[in-house]
Amino acid sequence: MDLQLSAEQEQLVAALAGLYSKHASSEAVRKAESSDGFDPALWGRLTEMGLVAMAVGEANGGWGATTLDLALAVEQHGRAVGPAPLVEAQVAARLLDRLGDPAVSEVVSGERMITVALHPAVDGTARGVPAGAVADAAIVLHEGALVLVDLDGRRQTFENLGSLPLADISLHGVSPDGPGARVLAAGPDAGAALERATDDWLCLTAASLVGLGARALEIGVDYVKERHAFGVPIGSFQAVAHPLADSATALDGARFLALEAAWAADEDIDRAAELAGMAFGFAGDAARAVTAQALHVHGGYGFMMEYDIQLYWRRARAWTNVWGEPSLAYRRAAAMRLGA
Amino acid sequence: MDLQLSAEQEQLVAALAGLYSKHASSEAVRKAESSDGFDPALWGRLTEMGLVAMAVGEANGGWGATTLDLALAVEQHGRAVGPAPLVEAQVAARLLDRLGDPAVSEVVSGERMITVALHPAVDGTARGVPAGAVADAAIVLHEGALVLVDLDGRRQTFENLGSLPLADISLHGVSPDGPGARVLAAGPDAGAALERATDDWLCLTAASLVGLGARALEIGVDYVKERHAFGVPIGSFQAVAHPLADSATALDGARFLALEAAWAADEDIDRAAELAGMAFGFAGDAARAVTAQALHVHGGYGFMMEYDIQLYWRRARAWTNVWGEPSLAYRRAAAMRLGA
Amino acid sequence: MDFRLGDEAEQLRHDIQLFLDDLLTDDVEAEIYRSGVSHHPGYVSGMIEHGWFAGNWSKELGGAGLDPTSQMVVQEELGRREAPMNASSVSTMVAKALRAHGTDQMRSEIVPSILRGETICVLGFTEPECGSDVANAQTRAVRDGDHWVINGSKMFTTNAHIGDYVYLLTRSNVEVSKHRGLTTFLVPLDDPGIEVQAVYTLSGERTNIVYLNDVRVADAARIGEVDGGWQVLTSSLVDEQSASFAPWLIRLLEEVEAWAVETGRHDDPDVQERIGRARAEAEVALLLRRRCTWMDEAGIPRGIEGPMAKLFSSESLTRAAQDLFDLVGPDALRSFLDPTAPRAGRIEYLMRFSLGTTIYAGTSEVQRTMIAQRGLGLPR
Amino acid sequence: MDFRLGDEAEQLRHDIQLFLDDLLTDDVEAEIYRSGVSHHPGYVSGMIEHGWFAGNWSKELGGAGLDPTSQMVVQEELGRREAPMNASSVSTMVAKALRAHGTDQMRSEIVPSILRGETICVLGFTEPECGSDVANAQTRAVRDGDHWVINGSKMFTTNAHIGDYVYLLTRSNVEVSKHRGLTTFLVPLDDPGIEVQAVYTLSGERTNIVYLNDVRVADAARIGEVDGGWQVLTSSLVDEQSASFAPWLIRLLEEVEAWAVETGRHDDPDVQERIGRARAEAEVALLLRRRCTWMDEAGIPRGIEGPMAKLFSSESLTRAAQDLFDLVGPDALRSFLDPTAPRAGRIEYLMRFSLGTTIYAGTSEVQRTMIAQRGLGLPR
Repeated sequence: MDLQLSAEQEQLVAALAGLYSKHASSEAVRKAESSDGFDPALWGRLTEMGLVAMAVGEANGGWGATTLDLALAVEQHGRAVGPAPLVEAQVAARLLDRLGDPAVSEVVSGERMITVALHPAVDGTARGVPAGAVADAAIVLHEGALVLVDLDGRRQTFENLGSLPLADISLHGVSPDGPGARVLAAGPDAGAALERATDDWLCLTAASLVGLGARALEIGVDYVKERHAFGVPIGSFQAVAHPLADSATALDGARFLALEAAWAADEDIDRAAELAGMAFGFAGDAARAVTAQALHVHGGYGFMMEYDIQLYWRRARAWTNVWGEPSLAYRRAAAMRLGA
Repeated sequence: MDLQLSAEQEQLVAALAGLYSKHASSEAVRKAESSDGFDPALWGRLTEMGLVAMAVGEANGGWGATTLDLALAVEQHGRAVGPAPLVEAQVAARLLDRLGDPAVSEVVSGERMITVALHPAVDGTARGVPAGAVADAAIVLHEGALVLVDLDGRRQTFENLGSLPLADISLHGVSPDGPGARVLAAGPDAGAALERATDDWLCLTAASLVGLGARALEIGVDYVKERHAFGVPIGSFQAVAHPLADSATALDGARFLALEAAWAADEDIDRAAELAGMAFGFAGDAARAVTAQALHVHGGYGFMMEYDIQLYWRRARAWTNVWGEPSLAYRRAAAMRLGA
Repeated sequence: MDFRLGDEAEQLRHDIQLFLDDLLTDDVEAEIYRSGVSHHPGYVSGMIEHGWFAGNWSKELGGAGLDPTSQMVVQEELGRREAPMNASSVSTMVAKALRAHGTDQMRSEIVPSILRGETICVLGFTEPECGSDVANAQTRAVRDGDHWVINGSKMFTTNAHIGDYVYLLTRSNVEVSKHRGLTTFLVPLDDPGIEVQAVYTLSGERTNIVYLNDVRVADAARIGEVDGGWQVLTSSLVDEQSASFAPWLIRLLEEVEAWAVETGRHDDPDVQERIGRARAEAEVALLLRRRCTWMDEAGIPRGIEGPMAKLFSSESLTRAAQDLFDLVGPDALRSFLDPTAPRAGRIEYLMRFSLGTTIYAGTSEVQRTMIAQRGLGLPR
Repeated sequence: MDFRLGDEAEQLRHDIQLFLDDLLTDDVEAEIYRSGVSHHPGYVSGMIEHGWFAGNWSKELGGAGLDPTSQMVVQEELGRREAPMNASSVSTMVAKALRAHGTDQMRSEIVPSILRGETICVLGFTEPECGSDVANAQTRAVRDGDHWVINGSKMFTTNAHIGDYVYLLTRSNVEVSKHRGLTTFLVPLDDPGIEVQAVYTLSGERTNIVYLNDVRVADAARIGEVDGGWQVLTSSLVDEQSASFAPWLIRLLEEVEAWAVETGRHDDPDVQERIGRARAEAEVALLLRRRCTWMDEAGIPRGIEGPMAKLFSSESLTRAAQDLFDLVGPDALRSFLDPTAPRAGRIEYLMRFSLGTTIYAGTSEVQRTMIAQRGLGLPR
């Protein structure tokens, strides 16, 4: 067993930590909230640095990074609650890469942002598609086929708890050979490809949630060390300290579970998909708990928009509901395990 | 709104508190554990005092007590974790009373102990029937009919977590007109009668669980006031005190909810059955939480058979699983509410 | 025992429901939410017209003279419908303190004006550096002849930007123990030394921070004795000690139940289990609050029943809001008032709202400590 | 990163499984459970034969010379199968302290005897009046020439009724602060001043209370310096600081999964959700413990990783045991070894067992305080 990152991984993490601290401050995150939760400047830097290209295999012009590398990258993204749909772009890029679709080159070059609808369209609409508000195109399972569809004129955005670039995508009038749409896969392959993309999304979102949670814990811990009540720092009260200790423990565990899930995907280990579901469920639970606690220990300030902790709480709840709640991921994992 | 007990109710409660403190000490409870969790002497006193007869209407020779009176009585029973199947005997007596069956007179006189199987028999066996190990007869829903069946030769007892007088009852060879069996109701009436008895059982068991939980809380609170660690009473630590405060609050609430459910049954209020399910679920959750906490704050002593708190913890878990876990009671209540 | 509230109270509930149905159209609800201020002229005038404003004040004093049960029913319905009552509730709470401890001028002019809905008062207890430990207030009041000079700042002074007076807790004496050096004042908010700065919260409500810079007030603005502020404060906070969020939990459940029926999910066991649990907790929250009212009516002095009602109702609301938000699934993310949101997004709003309830009016930790020490007799 | 443990360790796991399959027949398991003692001659001789007894001791010292990963795999499998290891584990833990701090005679005679499985040692730290606060031990040791006279009592001295020695923490000096006045001894349990009284626990295990009444031991029975007992103790408790109950949680899950498949309930979403959550927690518990081993192997000094592994594994075991017990329903009530019980009642047993795990080897509260203060840097 070896839990040490490689030198290259350490470099990647350090480079990203630097990028996010410069270009995704909480001011930037707040500013992006009024424009679909998207910061085009940050997105430009991320694509320039190759954060999407890394997800694509070398054969298709990408960097051929491992899932583990991606997980380490999005962990940093999560720490900053970065206002850009990095996970979705990476997951879609992997999907295009696997299907060998020519659009992959536009994704590698940064020309187009492509996302993926995590659930099949129902009655011609894919609801709540992540990055749907800002992507150029989306991959949607529609009437049994996996379709790449241009989003101009097809999206309806909506305000949401996490200030995320979500949108409902209408597939009305899409025809396989019509303009702005292309069938990527059909039949059982289509469903299987979406399932695989969902595993990727669960695994990478788990890693982002770990980063988010870890930063929220730091914010909470810093606050309770400084804030005094009844003549002592409030962090000395067991009612404050003990839940934070539980969260620190859960987050350490969530991190290893998410990284194990990523590693298992790279190594093509049987349990990889099961681990992805478990990792999402557990990281989701941990991120929700720690953001709620860290917010609560701020007292009235936790409830103020001016303090950063609410940014973390809102995204922890939103990221864990874009696909579905943690308990659904546990069901998914156990169904695989129990062969049901 | 009036939350005051009547003078008669106060008297009943005081009389029972006296009876249990004399005749259901923890020594008596422990002694009964080796004989199917049943103390015949206690049972004799309870029937003498009319604790079963009170459940039967005056028309059938009983005392015609209200469900609320029964709830107040079994609350005291729960406080003592009394080693006798009082709730089941009362529920069965009410059922016989409602059906106008002649066996009700034997129950009122104390000649026979009759219990009820909370779930229909499956493949000719009623599993885990409460009081099945010690009752003379049981009312069982068997092949669509509600049958009163003598238990001699039909029961298989088993050791169990709560040291309760549970048994599996075999209906093999029972015929409606054969010896030792009688059909009480058939068709839709049979199922409806069992449902109603289940509501009674849920409501009264909720009240017992409230009594159990309240006594467990006292045991825990007394211990943490006395026990010192690091130079102070352990009850001064927030990690000890705050969960007990939550439990005290939940138990107060559980008590009013159980009593409201009993009152609603008496007043024939629409929500009565729904309230019974909610009361069982909530009292069950509260009793489980408080017994687990009170046990835990005893440190190593909580884990010793010699200390009383384990008697409470085991029964809290057992009473909340004889019919089914609290969440199933919530489902039952909501299904009624939502009309599903 | 009788769990019925009585025909009179239920008739009153019906009447209030009609009033609120009429007042709180979708547009008015949206307007109130967007303003961030829980105040509305139609609400104030309607409540006064119906005689429900300051409901528990005797008729002689200009109130409605409602008995405790009726007043509780009013509170239950206002909460369940999230009526724009904050400015009025706080003002009447201040009026109560003024009646008990204020000057003749306060009692004869300001109190009646509050009861006519013409004067708004806000609370100035909490400070940026002290929340739960209210007695640690640092805002200084220094005597200068028959005036006082006040410097400091107050936090979470909701409605200060529309209010007339702030009920201010100050430190008047630094040479005695913290509870003994406090004095309270009623300070006009239009004083040039006062600056009100907006603070926005997660539930969309606007609150404020108030800076006091050499604010000069006459000694006639003082409420109660010099250095007697703690007594004034504790007697006026009694109401807050039975704050209950049960009505909000019930509103949440009504929305989620409607969602379940609309989507046909109401026969899913998971949906039933989660709604059933929350319904049980809502009933308990309601009963714990009603117990306080019953005790008031029966003349039984309350101990920790108020804290229990506050603690349980806020914790159960928070639990249920998170759980039922999840139950609704990805659609639950859609914001309050977004046209695509299920149940107009009220479930999303209530989840945000719930977070504050375990903090204000005494945090859950403060309530648990009170219950442990005063209720269970656990050592400090 | 690589989450594989390696072929060697996995081969070892396989070998241990075969050994335990062979040893732990239903009858033997029943016999061990009914005895209340986690000790079995066949277990001891088999472990010695295979070279797994005192696995992490170097070969020169008479151990198996297993690397940390291999030793961890041994522990994982012994725990998962609930091997009767308690007497052996405690004895080798004491042997480690004797090697580090004991007299020449202890090192040359008692330690080898422990490693041959011939001598059993038990722990005598906890007292009736002090649990978490071990340093507050009141059992008195008074010097009398080249002897000591010991009076007091020790609690939870598991195996004292079959043991040879008790590793005893005493108060040798009452004039210094509590951590500085402690001395440890290795006291023969057949001393006439020692009385061992049985204490039965909720999990069916027998433990003991040991009374010491004018027990006279030679100064040669002393371990470490006079008044230096705290140092001796803390160095020998390191092992306990990475105690993990993950293997028991995995065993529980294996039983519940088998139940779900046998009863056809494995496609019920509720069953899947609850098993899935517990499986995730089991994986986390395993990983937190494995991290400690990886740090040991990589030579990275541990901070609060041991407490995290202990805290999480015991809390998740307790949570899962209660939840999965419920999932199995009324049948889960049937006792361990009752012939009518599902999965032979092991789920019932594990629920009782789980309760103790959040208490011994440092309560969850003690672990949380360590993590908060040492890990997060929160103030005392």
